[in-house]
Amino acid sequence: MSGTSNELLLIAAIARLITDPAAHPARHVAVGAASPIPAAACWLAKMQGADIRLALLHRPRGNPFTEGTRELFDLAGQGRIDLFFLGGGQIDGQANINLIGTGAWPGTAVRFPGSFGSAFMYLTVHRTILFREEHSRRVLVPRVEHISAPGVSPAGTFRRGHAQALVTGRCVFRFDPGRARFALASLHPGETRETVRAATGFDYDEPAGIANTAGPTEAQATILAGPVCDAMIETYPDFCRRVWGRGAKENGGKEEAA
Amino acid sequence: MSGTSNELLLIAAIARLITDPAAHPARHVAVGAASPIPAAACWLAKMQGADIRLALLHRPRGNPFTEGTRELFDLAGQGRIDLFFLGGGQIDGQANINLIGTGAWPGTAVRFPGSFGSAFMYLTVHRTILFREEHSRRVLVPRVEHISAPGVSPAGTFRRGHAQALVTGRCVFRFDPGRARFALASLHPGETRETVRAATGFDYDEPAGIANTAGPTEAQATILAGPVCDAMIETYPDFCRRVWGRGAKENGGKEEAA
Amino acid sequence: MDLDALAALVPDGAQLALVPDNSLSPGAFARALVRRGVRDLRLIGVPVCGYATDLLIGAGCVAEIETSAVTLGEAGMAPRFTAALAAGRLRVVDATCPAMHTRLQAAEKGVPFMPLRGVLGSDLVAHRPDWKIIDNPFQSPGAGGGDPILLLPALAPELAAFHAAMADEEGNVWVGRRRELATLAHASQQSLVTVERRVPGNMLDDERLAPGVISGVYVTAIAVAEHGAWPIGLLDEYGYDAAHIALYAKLARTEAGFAEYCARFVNAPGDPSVTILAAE
Amino acid sequence: MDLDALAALVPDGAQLALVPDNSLSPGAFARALVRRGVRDLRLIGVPVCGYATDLLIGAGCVAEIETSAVTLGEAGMAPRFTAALAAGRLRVVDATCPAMHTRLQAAEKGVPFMPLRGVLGSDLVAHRPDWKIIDNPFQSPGAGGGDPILLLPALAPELAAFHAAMADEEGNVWVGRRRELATLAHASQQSLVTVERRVPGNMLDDERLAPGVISGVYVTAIAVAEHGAWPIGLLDEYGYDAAHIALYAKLARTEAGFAEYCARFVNAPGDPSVTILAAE
Repeated sequence: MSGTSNELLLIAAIARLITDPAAHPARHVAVGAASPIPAAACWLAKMQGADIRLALLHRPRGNPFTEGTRELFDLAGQGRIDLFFLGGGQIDGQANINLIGTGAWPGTAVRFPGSFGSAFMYLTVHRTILFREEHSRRVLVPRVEHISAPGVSPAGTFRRGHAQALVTGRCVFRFDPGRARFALASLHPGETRETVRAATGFDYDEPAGIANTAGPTEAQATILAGPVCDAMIETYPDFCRRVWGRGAKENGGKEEAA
Repeated sequence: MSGTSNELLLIAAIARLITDPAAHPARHVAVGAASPIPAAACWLAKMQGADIRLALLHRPRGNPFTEGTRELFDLAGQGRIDLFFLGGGQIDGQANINLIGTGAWPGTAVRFPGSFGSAFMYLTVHRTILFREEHSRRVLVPRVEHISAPGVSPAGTFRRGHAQALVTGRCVFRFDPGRARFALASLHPGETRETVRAATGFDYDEPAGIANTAGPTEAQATILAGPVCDAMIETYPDFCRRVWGRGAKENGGKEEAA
Repeated sequence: MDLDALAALVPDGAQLALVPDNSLSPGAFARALVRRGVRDLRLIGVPVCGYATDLLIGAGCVAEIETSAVTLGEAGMAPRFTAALAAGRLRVVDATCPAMHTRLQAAEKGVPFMPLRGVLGSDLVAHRPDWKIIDNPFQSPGAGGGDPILLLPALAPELAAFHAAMADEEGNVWVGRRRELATLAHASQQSLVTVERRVPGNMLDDERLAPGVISGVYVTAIAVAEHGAWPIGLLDEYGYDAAHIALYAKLARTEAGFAEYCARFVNAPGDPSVTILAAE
Repeated sequence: MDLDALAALVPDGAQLALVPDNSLSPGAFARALVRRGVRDLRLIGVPVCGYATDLLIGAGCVAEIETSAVTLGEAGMAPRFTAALAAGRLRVVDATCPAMHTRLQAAEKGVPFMPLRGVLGSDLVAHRPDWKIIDNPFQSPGAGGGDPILLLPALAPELAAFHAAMADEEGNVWVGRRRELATLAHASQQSLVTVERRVPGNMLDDERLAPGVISGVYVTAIAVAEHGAWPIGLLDEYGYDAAHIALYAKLARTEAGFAEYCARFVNAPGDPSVTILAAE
């Protein structure tokens, strides 16, 4: 399992954030495209008994919507999506995210894919977990070059929720929207306060007691390799093959070899 | 055919208005609930070769919409409905229609059914044929007591079309939106300029040459009694029974006799 | 949950959205509400309403109604609605059909308002202090006039009720082409649904059924009510019972006739639609 | 009408709306457009876009694009989009997904604008002079702040293109659960649709099919294109070809690789999807 332990760790860490009893209840959770780790965390929480309705946007079959992503955004607009996940080409210390790019607008130096629904979801869902595996000064910057979606909003501007936390390949940060500031919450195995500080471009709080991020329990690992992988294999075949060694493509080898 | 000739006359008169080459082309025509005479006129025009797409709102099967009347109103909002039909508990000389009632709002003396979509359709479709079989000073009034939908609109207010004509049990009036005034266009059999004037509460123009309203040709009568009745019998069984003596209800007699 | 338990979920004074007689109106549910003796309902006609509404008004269940019309179709005016209005027993807020749709779409989208073309010049506007008119902020420069446009406030009904063909194990319901009911369910805070039958599995997993499904996300409670639309029709399963509506329209002309109607068709034990249709 | 005739309906400079790789994106149609050599397209991603868009950009067919993202999903960034932007050959207007949906819904409804919550505070707003912010006219009195809200202008694309499962004799097309395509077709001035197959009759007469139908009212022209979504999937008929998209992403990293891709998969006589899929 050594080669895949980091992904399983991240899944376990996110699953704990999802079911955090102190947070807004996550009864209806949506997961965007190309997000296998958050999706696995949601499945894990659900299969461990959390009362979660999962909307997996990229699932080719059994897609819960009949009006595409418009239905997701309408649900979010109504306040019926409790939790969403966002990433960012850049993320800064105020939890602003940049999915546009660097250099002059619209990203003439390095172009990111685009803002997707982030500018809307970040303000309309009840909470957001930020997830970006790469933890470097390139990604975690003092100030994003362009704001796709703002981490906080001025008083008087409609907003339901904020970032709950930022999960990276090195640690978990919690976000305090009142102070618009992150605090280190737990360190992944092999990381220290110093390695995280060195790799982070923005300033953040560092409380006295910092736990180590716990990986999946044995029970969780069993659920992940079994029913969670079963649930995800159609949507994320590459990921399932990489993490659990399952889901080889039937008709893919030929083209990839070409 | 004597007992039904008035209905056939009205159908023929409306069909001629629908295909009037001087009017905005009627490529997409919608007919509301409880409007068998306009519906029959549309079917007649279509079955005589006019290139008309018919949206019959009350048709229980083969309803053209999958989003109910919202889809109709959206089409009209876009300008994709060329012709619609409206009636009115009261209609006045400026082509205002009242579907609310008489007496204090909302119709405490005599209540009409309500405005339906008239307030919207009258302004968004390209033309409207007003149809009210009862031609009396009770219905055709100098000024409607309440305006469900206005006959004309001030400059600067978005409006695509107006009444093309008003068809009653006694005559056909044409409407001139520039002058906000009706003109007598044709008299039904048995009517004179004087009988119409006496039965009409509003003032209108009376040009020199007034034709008689022509009934259906023999070819039209054949189409009406055959394929038009076939097309309408499911939606308007009572009407088809009354006009063409067809369409007796299978399971209705028992309850009606009760 | 049975029909009466579903009806018990509607508290006195609730705001309840109902649909027209061609759009899966829940006849059996309306009769169950009459039997339950609910009071002071605030009905919403989306965008108009008919038999179920007139029945509830006649039975004294309704305090007010917002709608674009109340009609029994070919059978004419809705007699108990008309009588209650004339007697001053019913507050009526008039609207126009696309305004009702628009208000629900605004709620569906989670925005406080939506614009609508037309309507200006109708006396409806003067009687709707909750509607606003602004100058179109997007009019072309140099277009001259202010280009006034109507803004309508979002409406998220406390409850919606309709009859669907099927419910599955996941709480999804199938309404087929009547997808305007999806907008209603999306916009409403709770949806109470009667269904003709239950089916196994998850209809959203079936590509043929999925497009006609309203997701269980939006469905609060479901009761099986066989022939539950009657006397309204259900898609291609059974037709609109025009003769029964005509009979209702005739009886409901008078208080006494309405009482007779209720005795025969509403207050019999269970809902009489099942036995009536079975006998035919 | 065959696929190339359908592609010929797209004039140089046309505004063309395309859909994401999970929403019946018309792969064969995009390849036919490349073969036709269309130029200066103004693409609209509804709300994002992928393979078809990157292919058209790589082939030099596109002058500008308005979208919320361009992505190849698990295969990563869209390489030809990124290269064209970096080279200054492509004007990019950034949006956010629900804004694209909202602009189409406004066009569908025939209103000049619609409001949308959220978005304020994003730099998108500063780069969109066509978007406006007003104070919510419906805010509660005494709510204090102005409650600013975004207004988006209606967008009625000149053309939309997508791949449907079936077309019938009336020109109706069946898209199943992908009803967001109905909004797209409703909003667009013309819709060009490829279909897997033709079926007899009128699907709107079939209660099981009707809910997944887009009425022929909104459909300008139809061409049969077997496997016409490929390498994108079509509902439960065939899956998304992740291996081919990965191959595309790899080849399209360079101009030369993209040329090789086109030689092998786009410019072969007819559309190669048919023979490729048949061979597997």
